[in-house]
Amino acid sequence: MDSPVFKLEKVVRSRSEEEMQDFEGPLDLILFLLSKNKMEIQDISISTILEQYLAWLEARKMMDLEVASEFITMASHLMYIKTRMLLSIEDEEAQTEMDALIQSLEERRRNENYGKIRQAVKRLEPLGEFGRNIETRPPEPVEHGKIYEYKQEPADLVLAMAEIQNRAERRLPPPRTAFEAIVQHEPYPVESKAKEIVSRLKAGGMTRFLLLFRGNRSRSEVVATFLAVLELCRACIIHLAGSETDCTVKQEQELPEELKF
Amino acid sequence: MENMDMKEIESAIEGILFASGEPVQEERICTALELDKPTVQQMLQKLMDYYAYERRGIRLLHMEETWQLCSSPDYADIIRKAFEIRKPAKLSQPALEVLTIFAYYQPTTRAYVDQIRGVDSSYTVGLLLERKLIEECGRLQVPGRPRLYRTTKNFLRAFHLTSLNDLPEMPDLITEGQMRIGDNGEIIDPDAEMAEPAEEETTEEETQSEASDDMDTE
Amino acid sequence: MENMDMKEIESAIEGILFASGEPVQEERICTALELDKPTVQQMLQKLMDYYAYERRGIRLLHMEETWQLCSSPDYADIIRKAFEIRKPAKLSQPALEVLTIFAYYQPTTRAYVDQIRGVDSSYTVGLLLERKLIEECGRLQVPGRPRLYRTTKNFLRAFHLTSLNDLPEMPDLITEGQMRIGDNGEIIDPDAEMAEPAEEETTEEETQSEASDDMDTE
Repeated sequence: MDSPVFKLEKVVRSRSEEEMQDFEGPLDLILFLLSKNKMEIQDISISTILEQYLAWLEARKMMDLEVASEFITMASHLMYIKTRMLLSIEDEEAQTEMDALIQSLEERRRNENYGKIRQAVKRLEPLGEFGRNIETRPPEPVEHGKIYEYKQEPADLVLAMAEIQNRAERRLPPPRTAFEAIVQHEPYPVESKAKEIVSRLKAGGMTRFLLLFRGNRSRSEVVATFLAVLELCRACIIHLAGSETDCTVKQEQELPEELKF
Repeated sequence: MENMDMKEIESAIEGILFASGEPVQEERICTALELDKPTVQQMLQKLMDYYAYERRGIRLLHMEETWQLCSSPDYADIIRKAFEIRKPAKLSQPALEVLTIFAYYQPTTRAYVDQIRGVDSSYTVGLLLERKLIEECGRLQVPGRPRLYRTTKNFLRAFHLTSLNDLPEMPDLITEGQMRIGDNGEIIDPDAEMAEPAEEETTEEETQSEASDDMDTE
Repeated sequence: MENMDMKEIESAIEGILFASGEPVQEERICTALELDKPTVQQMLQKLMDYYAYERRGIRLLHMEETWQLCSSPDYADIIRKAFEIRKPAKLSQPALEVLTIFAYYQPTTRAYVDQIRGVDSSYTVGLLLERKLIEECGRLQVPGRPRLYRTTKNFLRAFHLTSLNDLPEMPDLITEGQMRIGDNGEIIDPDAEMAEPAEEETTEEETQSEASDDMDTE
């Protein structure tokens, strides 16, 4: 790794300038070194940072500048951590020291960023004065047609149908085919079923709803029976009472000559 | 506001008129500018003349004691054009589903759509009617006489179709022998249609003729 | 619209802007007037300059690809007096801080704002959303899929900015190698971003190369 050298003028100058300078303290210097090395705080490589930190101290000494004691202290601290790490990888104490360093670096950086944001707020805030002094106006009423322009692909229809079918399959029961018969096919005439039901009620009196289906041999016959019950109810010829599970059927009035289904 | 010159007063009035979407009472302008009515009226008139004379895109309307800015009728067509440029919309998934069912099973009823989708589609059907993507075309001759719907020309346009024959072929489409209505409004008997080679299997055809026999005879 | 002269075009644009009230896309004006973008932009700029130079009661705002008329801030007090309205409240310091973070780091998450400020910002974020100064713009593709926010057109208007490039420069902003997400959803490598000279002016560019030279040579 080629050891980068840092612009000392900047470092020196920074001490004389106002707030928020790069190397106010050792932590700032470490943060700077981290960013120059494109290193995350968590992935700190103590060797690299230490070398560069010492190089910086050395350079300052060569320029005959006074180096603040806190920078020296930090150097010894970094060296301490590195030594412990060299001695044993599993050194918990060194790890704790390292964690503490990382924590203070993060805290430092957070403060720095927050400081920058507060600076930026100061610059942005006056601009907001403009927005407090203007008014916009609502749109003029324009008549919009209700006819929308749609742009769809024919394939959208296929996809929509696939979705419908997909959902229908997931919705079992009842299967969709069960209804086909209701809507379309009527191999068992509903009318004759109705007559059958009425004559059965006449003969046997009140019965249970489910019993009406006893003996039905096909699905279409069940459907026809069911439709006949519905139609008879509608015409107030029979009356259904009770609950979902226990439902009784009784005749209310005579079956008229020409009941149309 | 004695420290304002005429031009500034005019601009201030313009600002007031602009900020209000509605007609502005002369009184308001008088109060805001601390000017008497004749002066304000004079300024308003001047502003009105300026817009008209310079043929600006804005006009000032005077209605009794109120004044209102509006866009110039000279550019009404262009303005309308600017607003009518809308990105063609996309149909929502429910709307697309309902429309698909109508497209393939037309003419058919809302009840049939509900049955296939398993949910109530009345809102969506209303929407498609309003957007002129489907239209009513008679009633089904069954109890309750439910309305029949079919797709419109607008539908064909939205999907870049020349005719319903261009509808993409649908795999496993269950045609259930429901009566259909032809383009010219005549009722197509499903059986007659079945007699054509069609995609239906023979068994299906038999069941259907059986069904219609039942209907006819009993 | 080859039969229109420049003045008529300007007026037509004024009419469109007035009628809209809301920000109008350049595209819309181009299509309505059948003019190309550079011409329309030039006309809009001319109109904007005219309002400002003549100190009219109206101003034209340019926000990204859109333009909007508003009342002139010069007459804000008079306009407020006319309608008996109060000056809108200033944003609180926390709201400004949160807004600033979103403005400079956008798109970013609330967690990032919290992290910088060291406090929970959910209330303030809600407030800025309500005021339409920020808006949601997708989710970060990390576990938990946190929402991303960015500033709105409303923000640009309120701070009189044409685009985010007009934001005041932030002092020495370190992007900290946080991954950012571009407009098209791709992840921007902060290093690569730093390497680009971006929209900086020449002097700025020089300073930067100077800085990097120092690093390399000394």
